[in-house]
Amino acid sequence: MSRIGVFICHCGENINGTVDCAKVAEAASRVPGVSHSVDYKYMCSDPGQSMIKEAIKEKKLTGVVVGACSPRMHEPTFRRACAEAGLNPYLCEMANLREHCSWVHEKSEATTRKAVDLIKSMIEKVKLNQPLQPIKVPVTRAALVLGGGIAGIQASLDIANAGHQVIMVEREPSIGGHMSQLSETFPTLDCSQCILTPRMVEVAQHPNITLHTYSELESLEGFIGNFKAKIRNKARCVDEKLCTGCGMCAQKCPTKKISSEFNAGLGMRSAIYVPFPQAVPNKPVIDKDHCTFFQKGKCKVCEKVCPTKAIRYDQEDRIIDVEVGAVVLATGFDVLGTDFFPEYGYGRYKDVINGLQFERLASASGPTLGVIKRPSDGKVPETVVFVACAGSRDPAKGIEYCSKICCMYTAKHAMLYKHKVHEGSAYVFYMDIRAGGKMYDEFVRRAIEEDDVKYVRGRVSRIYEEDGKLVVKGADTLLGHEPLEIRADLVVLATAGVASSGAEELAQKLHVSYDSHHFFAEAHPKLRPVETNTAGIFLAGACQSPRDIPETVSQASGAASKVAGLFSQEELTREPLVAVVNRTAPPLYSTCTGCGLCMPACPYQAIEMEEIRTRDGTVVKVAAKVNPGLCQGCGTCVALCRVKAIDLQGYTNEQIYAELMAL
Amino acid sequence: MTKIGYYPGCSLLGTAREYDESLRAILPRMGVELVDVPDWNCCGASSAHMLNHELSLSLPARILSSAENKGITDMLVPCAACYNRFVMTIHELNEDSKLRARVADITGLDYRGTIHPLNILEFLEKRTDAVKAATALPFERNVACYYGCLLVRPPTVMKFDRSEDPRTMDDLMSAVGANPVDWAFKVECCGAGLSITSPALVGKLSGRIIENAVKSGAEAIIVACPLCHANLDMRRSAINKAAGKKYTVPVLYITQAVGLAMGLKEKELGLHRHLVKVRFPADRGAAQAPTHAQPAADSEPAQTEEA
Amino acid sequence: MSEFEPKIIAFVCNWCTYAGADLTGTSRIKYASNVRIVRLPCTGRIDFMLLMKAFSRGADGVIVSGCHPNDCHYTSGNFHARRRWIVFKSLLDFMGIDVRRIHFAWVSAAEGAKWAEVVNSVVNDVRALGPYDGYKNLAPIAADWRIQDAG
Amino acid sequence: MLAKMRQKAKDLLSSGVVSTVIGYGEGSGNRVRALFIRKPDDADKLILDERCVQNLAVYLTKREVRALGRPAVVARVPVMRTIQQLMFEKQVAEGEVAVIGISPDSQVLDFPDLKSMAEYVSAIPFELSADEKAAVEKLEKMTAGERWNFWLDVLSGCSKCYACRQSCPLCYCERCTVECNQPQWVSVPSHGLGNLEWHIMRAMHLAGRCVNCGDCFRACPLEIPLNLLTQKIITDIADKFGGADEYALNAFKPDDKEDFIR
Repeated sequence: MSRIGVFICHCGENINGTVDCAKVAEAASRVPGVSHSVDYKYMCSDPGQSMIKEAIKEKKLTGVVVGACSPRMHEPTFRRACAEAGLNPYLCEMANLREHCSWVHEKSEATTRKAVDLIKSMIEKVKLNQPLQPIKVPVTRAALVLGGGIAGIQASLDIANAGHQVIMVEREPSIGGHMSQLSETFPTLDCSQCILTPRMVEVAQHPNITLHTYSELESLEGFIGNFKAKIRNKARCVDEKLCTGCGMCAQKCPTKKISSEFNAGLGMRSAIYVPFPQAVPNKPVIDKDHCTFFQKGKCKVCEKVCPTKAIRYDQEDRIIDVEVGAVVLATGFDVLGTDFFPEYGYGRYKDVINGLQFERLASASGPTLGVIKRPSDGKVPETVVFVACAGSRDPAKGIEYCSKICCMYTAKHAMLYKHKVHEGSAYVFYMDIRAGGKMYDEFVRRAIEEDDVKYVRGRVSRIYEEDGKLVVKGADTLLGHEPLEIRADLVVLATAGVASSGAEELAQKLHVSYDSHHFFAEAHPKLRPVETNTAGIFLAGACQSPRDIPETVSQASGAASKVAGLFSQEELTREPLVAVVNRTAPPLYSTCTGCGLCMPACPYQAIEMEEIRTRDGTVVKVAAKVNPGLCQGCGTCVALCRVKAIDLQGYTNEQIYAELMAL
Repeated sequence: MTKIGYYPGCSLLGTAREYDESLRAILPRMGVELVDVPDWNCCGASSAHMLNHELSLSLPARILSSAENKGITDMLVPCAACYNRFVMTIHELNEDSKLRARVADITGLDYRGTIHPLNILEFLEKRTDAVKAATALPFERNVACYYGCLLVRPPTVMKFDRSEDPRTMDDLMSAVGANPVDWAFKVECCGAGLSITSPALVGKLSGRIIENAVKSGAEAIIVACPLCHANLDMRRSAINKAAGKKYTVPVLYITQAVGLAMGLKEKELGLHRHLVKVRFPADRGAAQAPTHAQPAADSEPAQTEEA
Repeated sequence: MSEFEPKIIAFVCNWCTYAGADLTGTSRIKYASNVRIVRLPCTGRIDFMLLMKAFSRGADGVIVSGCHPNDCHYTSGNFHARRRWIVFKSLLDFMGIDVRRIHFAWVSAAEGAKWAEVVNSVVNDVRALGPYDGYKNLAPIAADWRIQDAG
Repeated sequence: MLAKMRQKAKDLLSSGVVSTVIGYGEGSGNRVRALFIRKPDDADKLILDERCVQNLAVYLTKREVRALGRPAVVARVPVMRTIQQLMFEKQVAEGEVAVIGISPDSQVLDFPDLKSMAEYVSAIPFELSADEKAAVEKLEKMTAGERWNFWLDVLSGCSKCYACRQSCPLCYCERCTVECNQPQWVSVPSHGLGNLEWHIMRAMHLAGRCVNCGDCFRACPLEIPLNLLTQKIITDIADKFGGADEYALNAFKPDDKEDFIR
């Protein structure tokens, strides 16, 4: 028989003003199974809590119902009090007599009757409550950071500086990401590489950071605090320990006409190469698809010229196993190529380039050493047209979102061009100028007012080549939709920022959700912006949606602090309000039929199938199993299960049913 | 002989007779026979869809249903305007079951959704091999393939080719030996919608298309739409007036160009009906010696050029 | 009792509607006292049979409410719930059950006033419909004999 | 056609590919009953005509049948659909069952594996017949009160014998929720409430899964048209969610349309 204690709080006059608390306590005392029922002015006060603790001890209570304010307010308070008195905290429930009763109804018999109903209902629920133990999950204090751009670099440094191990994985031969490709950065126009490269070096030298470049994540298993990752180290064909980074191999490599990824296709590189001079690590890789030796079986020039004999043609990919407690996703973004736009020539006009290519043209380390020369003939363009929102905010192109960075970098590009070519003219076609940010709008105004960049509000309908010029057809919507044609020498498309290639596959490997554009989805758009729905996996930077450097860096630090918070304890304690699949006596073993229909419904991929075996190892049944490390307790699976084989601790079918039947 | 449904529409019996003639001339060489949609009516292009939405759907729906009742599954629709109406109608009827019921009520016929209208390019593309095989005199000319708007827009409904830079006609012309030029006005507006209300503007818009085609080195413009043809051919005098130049580049239906490549006579293909004489430059240099007979060059044009 | 007072049972999610109803309280917005709230973690947890049991327990009306689409604390529980409700409501209607007595709503944690309005309108509507005798008369004896009123 | 089916059964048994062939045989009083053929010679007892409509897939999940070894099952389209659904629900795995397929025009179909059977049956549109549609629509056109009385009337005779459940190949749960008494989801007596709760629960549990084989209706001794409920759900799911999901109730679209949530 239950021995339930009922404690009705007056909350001063807040409850007692409209509800007859004494009457409620009296009515509760007559419910079978209630062995103690009192009312008191302030239950949450120290004396109030002491009353509960003493009653638990004296009356050997098996459950407690506190009729007071909202459980969202004081449930932790009263559960703690119960725990202190030796009663399992999950045997304590609250009935919401204030927010849901006294505050919203007039003083009347009906209001008191409602309070009695709420209390009775909770009494019936508590009778069926089970003592629950918090779930303890051990935490491996090492983080896996995927992506070595500025987001990954910042997150890694912050986590490493907090004293935790970091394993950084970058798929390119060098870390640095897109930021290393940029010329100058808005709104200060300081050189991107000058501020980035010291951080890259810091990553390489940090005792807590293990760097895996030219590597990719093969698989990830496990759950928060307990992930097991496999990392594929792609074969560089170079012994990194022996290589000194002297560069002789790249210099002598006979295959030199390979389009350079770092220069966004505007420059050339050799088959054995370091992407850029400040690369970290400064160790070359052999591009097997273009290497003469790998393609034709002959050459080996690099091997001959290498002073330390570091070339290893027979090197193979290596798979490395690591155990980590958290993962930071910082895989960045891509920008669309000009070939995405049929109306802008489908990429066949050499002098229609995208923003990233312009960065390389404007960069002192770029293929033109910072002189703005157009790709087709190397002439300095006299007229340059910049097209903002190329693809972005265009449902017809399948990209409804704003790429966010283009307004600012387009202003920067136009400004850089005008600084370098004083007599040139620069036009910007735009839809709206979005320059929210510290010193951002001032920056755009400067481009317009001081550098005489001509801003035209309208979209470009077509670009075509005629008589050696690029004819840009558009309209000026501020001048009565007047059609406008500009004969330009160079056109720069601020093409949309899109999810990094392979983002979808990666998300599926990690079981994190992603949106229709393959950007990773945050757990909550406002309140949990750096977490994913999979506990222990965090987000930083443009892999979530296009964003600029300051925003990326602050989010990376946010993700890092989440990781550091997680790593501050040896064990993770989680509320045991999770779903469980029942286990019954043979021959049923579980009422679960193993149909697996619950699995896709789980927002957290917490349900897996488990083989139930007898002692000698024979498989007798396959049934669902909920991973308590991943389950967040929503109960969607419970409502879906036809046989009611899954139940939710704290909100079991029996409890809810009893609660309902007492109303 | 494969049989295929045929909806000529009004243009192919009137101003675009040569389109119909040339189509009928080339079909036997590809082993195709046409089955006319019985008792067909106006597709509603040009006016109905501006005036009455239900009427604009009921007209094509009646044609589609009658064709279905005749057992037609593939229906060739050479006129791009008619084709556009059919595809739009099918799209709308599929989207809205209530509308479909209302239209069925109006036409008295059930549209079942078993019919599939084909535009001329889709139709020929499926038979590229037959076209190639029937090619006797490769059409070795620089051609500008002009698609116009009706075949590709709105792209979400038409779902035909790449809406901004279609390729089907270029590939077909390559198949018969032509050299399609890379030009910028493939889907630009010819002004057809303003033919009556603002003819001067049409002259300007169509003129730019001709100008760019000529600048890109085209010796002929190939079209797949009677409205495109009317504006680029019939309005040539207005175009030339607006441009202050005399453009002589001929405008051919794709069926005519294919017919020439098959070695058909210009009368069979209705070339004599054009206002702009179908005449190609005689010399193209030794390296590109013409192997192609120039059918129109030595024939008397049916009408004299106005300009 | 002169006028019929309907009994309304509400199934709400913890994160949006329960919190929204808390806000109604802290805002001291008054509404009819006929409603009894059953708190669940998520609308995804609401078993369709719970609704049937509410009627068998003598409810004259039922409210089901949770987070607006895209606002679910668990990201997709409400989407799953919505699908289930679409099928379930249509089935009940097909069986002639008075679906005017079942009210589905999205009430966010910020919509304290909306919660009061939802409750009041349901109470008014159901009061006008009268007691759900059709359902109550299905069973010759009280469906539930396990839990007796102690009062 | 019949000969080919018998031969196929014979071959499957004599080659040892299967140990049982589940098919149709003559029962008493011009009725057809399920026949379990264990010996090749008995294959000639198999029959196939328009009376052979029982969904034999119901046996595939039964413990007793599983104990007989690998079965082959004579399967018309609904039965194949059932097997496909059972595969989706992990109750039947590739290799566990052989299918002697019968096409809509009564041709014997050869399937090398269940995957090819699933491909075959997926290509046949899943929709209600015109009569079935008309029956659902007829009820839809009534007022809510008329519908209530209709169901009250047809369900009044139901004694909850559960023949509908036993005949349903997708009601394979080893412990049905109706037998759960903690909590008592469905009222035990077969009065109006108990019957209503049972039929609502049965229909909802089959929502998105039912293959519309009609066996529940055929099994009902009172001829209650309870398959109307599942048929209604089939049309709803097709209309409202497009019918593209493998299981409509564990999937969703963020823009699923409804008009009743305020």
